[in-house]
Amino acid sequence: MSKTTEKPVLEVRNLKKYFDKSKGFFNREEKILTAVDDISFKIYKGETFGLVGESGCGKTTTGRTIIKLYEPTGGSILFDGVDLATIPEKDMLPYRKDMQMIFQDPYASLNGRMTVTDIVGEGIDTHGIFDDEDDPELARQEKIYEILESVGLKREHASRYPHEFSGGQRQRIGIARALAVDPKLIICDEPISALDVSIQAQVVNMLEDFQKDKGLTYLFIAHDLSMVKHISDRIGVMYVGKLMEVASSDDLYLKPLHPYTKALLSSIPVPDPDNKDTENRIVLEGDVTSPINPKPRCRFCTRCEYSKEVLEEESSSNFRDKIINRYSREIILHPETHELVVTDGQLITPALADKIINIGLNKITLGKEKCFNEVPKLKEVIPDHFVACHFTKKINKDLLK
Amino acid sequence: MKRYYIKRVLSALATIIIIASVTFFIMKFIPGGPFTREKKIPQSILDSLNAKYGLDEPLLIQYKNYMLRLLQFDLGVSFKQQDTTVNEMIAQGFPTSAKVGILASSLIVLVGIPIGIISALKKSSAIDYSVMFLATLGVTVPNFVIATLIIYFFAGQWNILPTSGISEGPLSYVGPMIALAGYSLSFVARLTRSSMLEVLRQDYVRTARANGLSEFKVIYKHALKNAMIPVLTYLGPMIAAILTGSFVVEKIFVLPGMGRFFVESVTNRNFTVTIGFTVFYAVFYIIMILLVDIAYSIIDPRIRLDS
Amino acid sequence: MKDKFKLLPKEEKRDIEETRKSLTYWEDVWRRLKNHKSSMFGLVGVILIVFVAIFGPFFSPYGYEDTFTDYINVPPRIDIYKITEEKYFYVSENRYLIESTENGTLGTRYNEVARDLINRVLYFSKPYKIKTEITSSTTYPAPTDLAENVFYSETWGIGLIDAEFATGDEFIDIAYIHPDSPLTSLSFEEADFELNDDYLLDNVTFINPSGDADAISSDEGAEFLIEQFDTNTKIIDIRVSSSDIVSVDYSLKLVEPSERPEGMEDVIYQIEYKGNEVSEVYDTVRNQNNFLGTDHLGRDVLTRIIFGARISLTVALVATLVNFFIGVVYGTVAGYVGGSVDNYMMRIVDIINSIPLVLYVILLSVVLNEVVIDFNLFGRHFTLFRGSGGLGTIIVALGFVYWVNMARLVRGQIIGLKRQEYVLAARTIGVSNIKIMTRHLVPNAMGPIIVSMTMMIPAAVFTEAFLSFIGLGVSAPQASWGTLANEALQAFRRYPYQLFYPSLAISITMLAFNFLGDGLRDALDPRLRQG
Amino acid sequence: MSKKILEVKNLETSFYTHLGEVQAVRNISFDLHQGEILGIVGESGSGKSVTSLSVMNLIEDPGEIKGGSIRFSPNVDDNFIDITKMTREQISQIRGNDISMIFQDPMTAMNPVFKIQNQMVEVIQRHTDLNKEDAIRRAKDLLGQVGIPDPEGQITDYPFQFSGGMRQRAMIATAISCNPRLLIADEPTTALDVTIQAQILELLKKLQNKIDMSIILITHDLGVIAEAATHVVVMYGGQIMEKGTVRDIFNNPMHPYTRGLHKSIPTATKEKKRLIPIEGSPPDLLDPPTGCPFNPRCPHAMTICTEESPKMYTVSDTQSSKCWLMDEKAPKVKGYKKPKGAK
Repeated sequence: MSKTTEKPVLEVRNLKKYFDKSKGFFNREEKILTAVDDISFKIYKGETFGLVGESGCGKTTTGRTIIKLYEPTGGSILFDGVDLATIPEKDMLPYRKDMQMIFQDPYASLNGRMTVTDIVGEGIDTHGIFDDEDDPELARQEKIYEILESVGLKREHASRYPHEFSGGQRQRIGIARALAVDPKLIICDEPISALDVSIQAQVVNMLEDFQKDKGLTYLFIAHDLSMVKHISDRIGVMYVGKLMEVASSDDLYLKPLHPYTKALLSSIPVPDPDNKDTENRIVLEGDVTSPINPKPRCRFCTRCEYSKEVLEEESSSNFRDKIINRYSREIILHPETHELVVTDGQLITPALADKIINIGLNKITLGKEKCFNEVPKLKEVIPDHFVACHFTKKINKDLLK
Repeated sequence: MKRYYIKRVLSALATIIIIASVTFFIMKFIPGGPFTREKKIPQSILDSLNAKYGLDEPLLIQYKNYMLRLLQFDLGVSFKQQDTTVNEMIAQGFPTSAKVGILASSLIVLVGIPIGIISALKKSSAIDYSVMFLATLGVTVPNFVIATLIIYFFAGQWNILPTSGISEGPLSYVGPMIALAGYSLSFVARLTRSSMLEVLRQDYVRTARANGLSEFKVIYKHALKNAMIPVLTYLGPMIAAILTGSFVVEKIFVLPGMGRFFVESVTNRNFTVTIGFTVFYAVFYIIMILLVDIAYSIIDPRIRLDS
Repeated sequence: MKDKFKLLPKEEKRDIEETRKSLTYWEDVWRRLKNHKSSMFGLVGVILIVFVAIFGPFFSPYGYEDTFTDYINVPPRIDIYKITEEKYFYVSENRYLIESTENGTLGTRYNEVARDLINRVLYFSKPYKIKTEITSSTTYPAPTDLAENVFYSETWGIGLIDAEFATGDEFIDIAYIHPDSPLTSLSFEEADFELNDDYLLDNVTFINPSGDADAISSDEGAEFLIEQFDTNTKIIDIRVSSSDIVSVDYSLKLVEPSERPEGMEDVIYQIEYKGNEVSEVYDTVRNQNNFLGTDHLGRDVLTRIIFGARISLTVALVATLVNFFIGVVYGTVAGYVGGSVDNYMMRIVDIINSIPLVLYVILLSVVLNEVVIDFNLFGRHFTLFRGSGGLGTIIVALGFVYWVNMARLVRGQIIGLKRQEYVLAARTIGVSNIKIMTRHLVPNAMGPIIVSMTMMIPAAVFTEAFLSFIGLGVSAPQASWGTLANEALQAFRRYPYQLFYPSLAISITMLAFNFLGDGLRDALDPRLRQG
Repeated sequence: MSKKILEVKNLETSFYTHLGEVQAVRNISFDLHQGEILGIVGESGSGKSVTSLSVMNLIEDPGEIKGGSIRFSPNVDDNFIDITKMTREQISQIRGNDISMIFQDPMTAMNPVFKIQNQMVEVIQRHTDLNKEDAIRRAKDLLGQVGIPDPEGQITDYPFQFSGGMRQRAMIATAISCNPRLLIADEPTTALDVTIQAQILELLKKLQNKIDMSIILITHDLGVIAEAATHVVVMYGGQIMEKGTVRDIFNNPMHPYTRGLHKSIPTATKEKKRLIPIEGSPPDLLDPPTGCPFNPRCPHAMTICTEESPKMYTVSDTQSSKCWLMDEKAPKVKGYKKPKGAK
């Protein structure tokens, strides 16, 4: 099944969403938060595209920008061939019917002052779906009952208020609201993260059933990799505003090509006490880089084990030549004096190299120049498997045969 | 960090300029010039008066002159009592107002905050209920009632305190001080209590307990510093208001303070004095806010370091 | 026992999907509020106060302007002296002797006719009023000789020696004497009037040579009267006091006012009436005429407080409503639109906030003084706004300023709410901005808004009282509570009740609204509401 | 078997709300031995956090430990003390010293207005005789141990200048500063990202080996339990459903709830299968079902389950299950093997 021949329901091209975080009248320093920075992917009809990443990686912003809750900073959002990015807010109404969203927090996503009927019916009213019927009121009511029953609620629940329901039931009301306008694409923004483990499966199963019945397409955003793998056909891995890897879910789990994906997968705790994989776990050091004013380099380079290069002293002059014009990866301290020697991502000048050698460090870690200087592009490494890494081939020799 | 303070000072200056300008134009907008009397003043005299005070110049020139004078801390002259400048009136009234005000502010801080803390720590006890009942009374009973009650009972019936003025030694300050402090003291007590209760619910207080810190440290180090943040926000403007004098209290206790001059200027339609006092008040207020912000940033590092 | 270990068929299982049937938001708030004792007390208080303010004036026997000149500064509780079985007297603070019944219904005020300063004896007589109408000016003859049986009054310096009453329109003959006066006697046209006891000049209206009419009452002292009297003066109206002379004996030393004990309670008078001597207070009873006493013009304090409630609450309520609408709209727009619009809107708010309220009131009172807005509706004429009364000005001034706080509050709420997922959901559905604001944002921000409104009403009452207190408030003869307190302040050491009751009204109102507001705040506290 | 250091018996903890009493923890008992990592797993409202707070005696108004005992041995010579019966001052000597705790949300669990150094030093000085300089040195050393890159420089930072993971490390450093016998970790990784979670779990395991402490690890994530815990307690509706070693619970679960949990979570490693959820919703603690709290959702519910709370049946030396299916009178259900000698 090659997807490239099919027409995608949604195609995101070079999508960018920046937020201006500069604050204050007297503070002229510009601070741009690059929440989503130049990402592209396609979602085909009837499939589930999973978007995973850690908090702050921009996955939620991606979803919200696609549905135009945020105005994109750049790029295009092709939905059924129409570029939503160019459509002004006032003309968005017809497209809003075809694209819906399910939210994370079952408590915050329902207006406590509205009854279930009002919540579910709001979309029907806004789009005037039954305006042509003889009795629009009745048709609307019937439709609401029908949807409620399809999500496992009862007719008599229609007149109740959200706070009368449990978390799982509330999430079903949220799903009912999204389904009420018969959308083609549903963006599921962490729809199960706030639910109890025993409830999550109920919701996931329901989403799968609806997809089968109605031919829905999902963009499934989550940080729980096991659940994303379970529900998705294809997965995109995001890190600090960038897509790092896009592949079918099996491919991604069997053949993770990006160092970040590898680390992410290996971090998932496996509910099996006899699992031995944890011994080879890649535990990432450090923290996620800030998405504010990022430097033009691979976003993962500061934590990546492949971007670093360990240099050991052979002879002083040799060592000196080796480290000149390299980029450092991390802060290194002198073992005794605790003096800071090299800072993160900095070009090492001859003077600095002399200093390093004078202090007596004989083993230092340096970043690879390319990783620290150039933003890697998302490239199709094997069919339908995209990776954004400068050294994909080098580090995946065994996986790529 | 320095940047933060510079920023705060600059925006305070900007606000002062705006307020001075707004009050200036409000003054100009009020119909009836400063020399309007019940009886008509001959036009020639009016013209010469206007010329004397530069009121015959175009509005923008007047504005410029006014702002220039303001830069030299000159708030103008009183049109009604010739030969008296607003500065002189402030110099005359402010010391008394400030003296009573400082006493009242100290009372608020030294009594209001501790009883608020005690009330929070003894939540739902008899102490809490009685403190909160008194505090609720304190915020609901107007200060002129408190003032008159003090005079009626302490000065009149029981003869403990002098009835008026501040010439009779330290005791004569007690009445105005309590009357002036009453509302704010009660408010601060309530605010401290609720803020303290809020903080005591926080996770970090539980962490401090989980780390085995003594209850005293948990409350007087960890909780108190955080609980003071909202109290401080209230205290700044309040102290500004209290120091610049309360007309009501000054009238009842017959004190020669700022508030009286201000209200007299209002009732006499002596606009230059009103405007002068307003600008003085606004500047004072903004300085207090600035001080609060600085105090704030000392207590709460997030403000000065988070940029 | 064994059956208990049978697996349950599916249909017998407890319905696991049942929802909790629970209360709606406002039902829940109400339930919580009901459990809050002090706020229920507050709510009842608020309802009572509003009820009194609306309906009180309809049931009030007096208008707020009605004066009882005989009952000036009469307190709500009065000490009465029993002279005979039927005769009870009340002596007021300013030494008015007023007839009373046993239960405190006040009757005629007796006039002070003479005063013996040495023995501290005051003499009173029952006012005997006759209608005297002068239709034309008459020139009176020169003073005649002083007669015998002089009634001597040191205060007046005038003695009445003889008088004859005329019934109806007739004139009477009255003679005066003063030791230092060149004037010794005045006589009027003869009148046919029977004298049954001693009489006294009470009130003389005369015309001085310049032609201006002046009324001289007994209070105003003899010197003035004597000075004015010369042969050219025409007396045109005379009121005469009548018979029953009562002598009043002070058990109190007459001392300087500042050293005099406050209040009436400590002063016991000795009253002698036709030989009956009473030297102790018979009873302290409730003033039946004026439940809360009268003020310095003899106006009923209770009536004025009831009418004052109307004015104070009108000011508070209208100002609060104005604030509510401006504040909610302004705050919602600023909060929802955000960005630089929000920034500018909030700067305006900051500037408004740092200029003292008094300044706005002066400005507005000057500007609005001339403004009168009238309109005709169904042929009837309504005055929507009249600047000169002070009421409108104060409402506008309060409305102009207090919305600022409301706007801030609403903006804060809206900023928090607009990030809520249900608002995002509404936007993804395509709901219009207006609908998002009205259906999603404002209803959810209502809790804090209502709390803030209940707190704003007492604040407005307070501010109105303050402004009235410094003379910028509602102008006479209308009276808000603040005006009442202000008026009472002049003599509050003598008549503390005049300050006490309006202050009590203010305090109770503030307390009731505050209790209610506190309760509402707790009831609406989102922390308590989860799920 | 190593020494027992904690013995919780018939613990009952309730909260009093305006809607009535919430029995957050209902009659639970478990033991903890030296060197064990006891995982307490359960959904929200299962009482797992309340259990841990009860062990610290940190239940505050309107909550109350209603009954039972929590006996803890603070030193090597088996002197057990009952934490529920200690005065405030006594318990504060134990807290942070013999038992420490770390919390779920590192963002709110540290006081925002004090420097990290200040917060660590005061704990160290509270429980040791170190002077200030030595306490600071110890604090820096601890920060280094938990993997803060530049302890020298970062110790004078405020908590908000740390990222979530770093803050959790600082919390752990404070918690282990007095070499506690027992560390209670209440959802220590829930608020963290999966890569940071891996770091923190790694760190906890490392520290546990190094200073030979026991850990109570509270989480809702079965994966975390499987990786880190040696023993497991499964809680539901304020009660313990099943307890045993980690292998007992994962390889041979003997309670329908534990099995339901296993079946309802997907695993990244196994191939895609439709999930089998547990139907229904967790119980309302204000009005818990009579009998077994799980009976409304249990696929094998019996009449007795709706009437009487089951007792703890011993399944093996290490495992016990609170389920009527373990009773000899119960019908045979496929997959559930009744223990021999069960009454």
